[in-house]
Amino acid sequence: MPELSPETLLNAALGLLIVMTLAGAVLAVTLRKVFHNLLGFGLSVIGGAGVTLILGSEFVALMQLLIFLGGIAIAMVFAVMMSTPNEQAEEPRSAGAVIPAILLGLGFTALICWAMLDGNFPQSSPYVAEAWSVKNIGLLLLTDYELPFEAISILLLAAIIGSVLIARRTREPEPSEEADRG
Amino acid sequence: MAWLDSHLLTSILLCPVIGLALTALIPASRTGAIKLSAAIVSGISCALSILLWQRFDPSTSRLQFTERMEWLPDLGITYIVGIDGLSLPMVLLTGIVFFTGVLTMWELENRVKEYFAFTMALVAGVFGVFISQDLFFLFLFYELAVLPMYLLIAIWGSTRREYAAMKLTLFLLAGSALLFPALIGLSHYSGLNTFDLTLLSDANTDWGGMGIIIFLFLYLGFGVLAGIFPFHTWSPVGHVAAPTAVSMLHAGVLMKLGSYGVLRVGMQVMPEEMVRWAPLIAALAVCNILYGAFVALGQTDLKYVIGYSSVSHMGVVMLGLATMSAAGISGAVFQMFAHGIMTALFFSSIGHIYDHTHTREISRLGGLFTTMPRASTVFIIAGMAGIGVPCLASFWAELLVFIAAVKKWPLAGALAIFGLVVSALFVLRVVQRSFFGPERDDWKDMPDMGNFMATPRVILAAVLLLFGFAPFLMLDQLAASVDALVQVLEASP
Amino acid sequence: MSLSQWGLLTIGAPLVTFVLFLLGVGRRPTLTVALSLTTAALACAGTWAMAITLPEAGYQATTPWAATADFSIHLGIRLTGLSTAMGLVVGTIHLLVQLYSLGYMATDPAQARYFAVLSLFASAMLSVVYAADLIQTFIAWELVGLSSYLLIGFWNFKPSAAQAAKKAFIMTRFGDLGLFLGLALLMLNMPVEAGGARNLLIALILEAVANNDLAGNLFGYDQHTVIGLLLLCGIVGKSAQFPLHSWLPDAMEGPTPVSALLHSATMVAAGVYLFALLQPLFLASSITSTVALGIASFTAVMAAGVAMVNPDMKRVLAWSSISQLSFMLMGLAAGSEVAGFFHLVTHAGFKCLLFLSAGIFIHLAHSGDLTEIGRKVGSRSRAASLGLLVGAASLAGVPAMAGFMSKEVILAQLHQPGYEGFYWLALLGSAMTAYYATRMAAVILRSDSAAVSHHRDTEQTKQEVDHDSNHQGGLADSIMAMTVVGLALVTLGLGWLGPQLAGHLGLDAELVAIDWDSMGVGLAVTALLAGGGLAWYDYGRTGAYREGFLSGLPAIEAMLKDGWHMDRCWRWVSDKIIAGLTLSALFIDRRAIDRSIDGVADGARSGGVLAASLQSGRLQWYLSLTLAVLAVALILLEWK
Amino acid sequence: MAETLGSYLLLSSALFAVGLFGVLLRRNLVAMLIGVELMLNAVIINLVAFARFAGADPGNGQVFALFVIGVAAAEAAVGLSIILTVFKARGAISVDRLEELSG
Repeated sequence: MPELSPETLLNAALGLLIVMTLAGAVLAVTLRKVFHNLLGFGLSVIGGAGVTLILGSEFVALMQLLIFLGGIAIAMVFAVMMSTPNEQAEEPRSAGAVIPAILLGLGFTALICWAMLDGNFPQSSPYVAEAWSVKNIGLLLLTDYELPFEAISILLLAAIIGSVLIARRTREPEPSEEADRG
Repeated sequence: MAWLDSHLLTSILLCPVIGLALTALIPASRTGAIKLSAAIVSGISCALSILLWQRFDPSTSRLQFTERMEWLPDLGITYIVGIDGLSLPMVLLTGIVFFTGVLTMWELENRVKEYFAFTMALVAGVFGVFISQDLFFLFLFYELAVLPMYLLIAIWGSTRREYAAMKLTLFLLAGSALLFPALIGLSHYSGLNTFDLTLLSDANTDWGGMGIIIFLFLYLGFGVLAGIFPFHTWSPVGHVAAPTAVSMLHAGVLMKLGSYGVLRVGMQVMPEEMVRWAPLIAALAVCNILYGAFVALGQTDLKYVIGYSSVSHMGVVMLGLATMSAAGISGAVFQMFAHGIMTALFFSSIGHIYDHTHTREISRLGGLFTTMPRASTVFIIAGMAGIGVPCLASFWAELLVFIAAVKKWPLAGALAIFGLVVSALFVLRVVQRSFFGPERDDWKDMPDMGNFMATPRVILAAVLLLFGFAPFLMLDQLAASVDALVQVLEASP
Repeated sequence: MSLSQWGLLTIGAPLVTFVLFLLGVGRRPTLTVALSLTTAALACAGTWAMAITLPEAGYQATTPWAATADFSIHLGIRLTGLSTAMGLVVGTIHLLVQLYSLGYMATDPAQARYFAVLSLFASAMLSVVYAADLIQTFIAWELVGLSSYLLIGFWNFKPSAAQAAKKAFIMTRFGDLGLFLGLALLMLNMPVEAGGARNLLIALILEAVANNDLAGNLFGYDQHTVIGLLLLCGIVGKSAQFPLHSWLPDAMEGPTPVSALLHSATMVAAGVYLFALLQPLFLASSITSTVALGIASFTAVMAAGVAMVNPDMKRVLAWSSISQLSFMLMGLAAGSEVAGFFHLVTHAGFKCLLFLSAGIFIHLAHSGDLTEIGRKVGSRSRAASLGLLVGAASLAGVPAMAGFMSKEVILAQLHQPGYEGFYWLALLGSAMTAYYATRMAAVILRSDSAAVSHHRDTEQTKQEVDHDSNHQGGLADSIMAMTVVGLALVTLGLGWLGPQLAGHLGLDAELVAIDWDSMGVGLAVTALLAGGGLAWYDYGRTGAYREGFLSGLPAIEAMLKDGWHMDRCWRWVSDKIIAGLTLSALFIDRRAIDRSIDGVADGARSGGVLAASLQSGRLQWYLSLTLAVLAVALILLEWK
Repeated sequence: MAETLGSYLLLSSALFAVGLFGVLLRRNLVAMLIGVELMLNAVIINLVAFARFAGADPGNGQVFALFVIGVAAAEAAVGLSIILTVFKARGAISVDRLEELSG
């Protein structure tokens, strides 16, 4: 039995995580029931968070899990639950819809890859633990990035209020609106 | 009275505004009161413009009756009104056409209140353009004058009124779209950051390459309103669709805004560019004259004939301006005035005929001279003015313009004079077919103009005759301003 | 009264009538007529006063009327021998015609309008005559055109009258095009006066011509030639010379007294008068004067030819006027200072006389056809017959009659080396004149009801009923008769006034003296005898066929009756050229300009529709578009 | 699987492609939202990868990743409430029902 160096283990874990992320993503977009999609999404997010963790950013990984899985996915579950079951029925899918989507997705990705791999990036830099600490992030957020930070806060606040307002409008559309649209 | 003396122009401008307010305050059902108030207001503004004419000092080319008020100093916008010899005839013209136009519509019954309200707004705009000495206000009033036309035609019009109103509005707004950048450009590239016309024209700015663009924008923008070839087609269509008094205002006054704009802004502020572009302007003007006359010859609708004759006559105005000589410019301004009165007379006569016969087909009318001698006489007088018969104001105007044109471009002058023959053809053709000939049974019982309805026509005809007999009344008022302008033009390379 | 006051009175008085008519006096016909007659008398008195008191050096009074920095236009009066003599003719004939109209128009409902416009006509013509500034002449010239338009179309309920009026106006307008251009060029080339402005005062023009100030090139030709030819256009139009003559015969649609005035002293005379006025300018260029001579001599023969066959009395007179005007122009263009003008004066007398007689004939016969008149009236109307005889004899050129005396001066002037061709043409014209004058008189006066009326083409006699008022006897008729008799007597004496006229013009009386023994007189008399004799043979003698010798040549006769097809030519111009231009302009307007502009509007609309179709409402579609744009941007960025 | 920048970039590109594919393909609004979230995830991985390998201060990349997470949260909140509203109004959460948004 060959010796399992930490290096190898890490690589293996990374490979696993990558497979998990991509597989989850594929499931999330291809399965026809939204609930299954959500499960796939969850898998993909967990994989992604793992990758982030391996890259060295615990905090971001944590946030990813927390918000995507804890917040967004759960909210989606609620949304799915609140819509009628027949909406979860299989939607029709034709080659006319699939092929352009695949082509566009692959084409665009190819473009991005081309652009990114073309770029001349430094391939490694030393891992400095302090730089990856939460403390450093907190300092940055409150010094260099204070304005974006505040803007994001306001955005979130507005999003919360807005979504509450939008979702609260439960009444049926007025007839006159219907007529206008006709 | 002292206030009036120092604020004569503002008072003239305020007249239609007050009229608008009055009209708005009177209930719509009391049409009599509305008409009366409109008549009084227009009468006052007409009287004030005559007073202005009489107080005007013809010995100087400087602006007179000026009033200033800072408006938006940061943007260089000032409320400046003032007139010189070039705008004086236009103010008088507007006053006269306004007054007679209101009287002509005395028998209107449909939506009286709105009608007079829009008319007042339009006239306020027109007065504003003629007296403003600030480009921004000039443009503002210009827009104010253009927009009510849409409603006036679309609501009270006749043949294809929506189409006509839309076409007119689109054309004029396209013109504005060219004008606005040009005005901003004038203010910006002069380096003065002001819209004050006097400052701009005294500055002798070297416009460099921008001059060409700004001048062309100005020329085309104003030219659309003056009906220059080939941007004239909105005008006859508009005339045909518009109700009588709106046609009078449209052809009589509104089209003059365009040529006045070219004169006031184009020539005065950018003389070098004017010198550069004069051949083009003259060529298009000759096109206007001949082409308009020939198209008029082929029309079957009375109003179309007159509509295209306006196109032809505006060509005379533009030709006069393009000669850049004292005779040409005086003639052009004189022609603006004479043509305004003349077409107003034309349309008021046609209005009466159409109101009673409900047709304007030349071939369907006939023998009207026997049935309606007064209406026909009015038309014939206007027609004679249109073909440049002496003793009517437009004769002098055309005489001066043509002599000046022959001097500058003999061929253009000859072609323009030939246009007079074609004018004679189409006017006399209409007179022969519609007014002469045996009396038709259809029109036997049609009433002629009553004494009251004849009044506005008599006023207009009298003005034509007055200036026809005594051209010096007009030319003396113009002389100083025209000479100053010509000196500026001659000094330009 | 001073001369300028007289001038103002003469020109202004008839104008006052017209203005008062417009201002409402027209509702009271009697008042208008009275006013009109009074002002006519005043104007006539004024012309006499000015002619008599004219100082040796002439007289001029002007006032600036319209002035700009480069040109100034004056109004005023300029009295010379020429203008006062012409004014005399105009004023007198106008008064006579007014008197005559008192009878002729007695029952017309629009009497007031008639007299008012007639006054305007006279005022305008007097203004042409006395004008001090050429622009003033032009103004008055146009007014003459306007008032003849109104008078020819006086009975505008008749389509033919309306048509004829229009034709007269347009054709003379056509000539005025040249006149106007000529005036403009003349104005531009005049020496600059003090103050930097140019003007067109006639005295200054003549001075400039005399000083040779106008010499110079214009478009590669001598200035005199260019300007002269252009001015000649106006004269050709106004004086109804070829090719702008065909309005004059149609102008017979107006009331007969109008024709009398229009043919003798006003309108057509204005052209000849202008030529006389500016004679030095025209003579300064040999091209211009030769062209004028050529046109005039051709017209003289051509118009006389038509007069030989036309069946309508007024039309015969009209064609004869054209021909006679040509004689005047020939005299002037040949360089004589007095000949043409003398003929203008005598012609005014006898042509007016002929028309006034014709008016009586037509009134009585209710027809304008010569044969009809002969059958119905004949020599029963004494006054008219006298007028016709005197007038025709004068026209034909019977020695000692007015027409002979003045025509002889013209012929004598032409009878010079260099003018041979024109001379023989003029002689031919005289013979033809004698023919038609004799024919007219013979057909009317020598008719016996027994005479077989051959198959006369009655369609030619459009002018059947000139006047719808019923014939009424009494006062009206006697006024007309008295006018005619008076004018006949005047005409008889007119021919002997040549020396006085020459004296008044400040010229040697020798110029109008006739050398009775010369070959010229002999030739003229021969022409008279040939033409007159032939006509007498055809129409006059007892047992004549009453059919012109030209009926043996039907092709030529038809062509002459149709006025050399000139009307057809002009109709072709109007139907093909003018209408073609009109149609093409209309086509351009509707198809090219309007359609392209509507096309822009439509384009904007369909552009809107196209842009709207991008907004499909499908989120995926939006996303794809966004991606596509992003992709393009990326490629572009990477490409560098 | 060498731990290099390129492999991470390829991962994030693939993830992005899948998400994009989902958004383009699905008609169900919730599924489309899932696709968007996947794409955002791809971006986060990308940012952190760059922070790890190419940044002078890895804090910057993380901060941006955090911002993306914040925006994603906001987007999800608003998106979901819109979906709910659409469902209430139309009785379905398929984008086919929204075609009247067309111009």
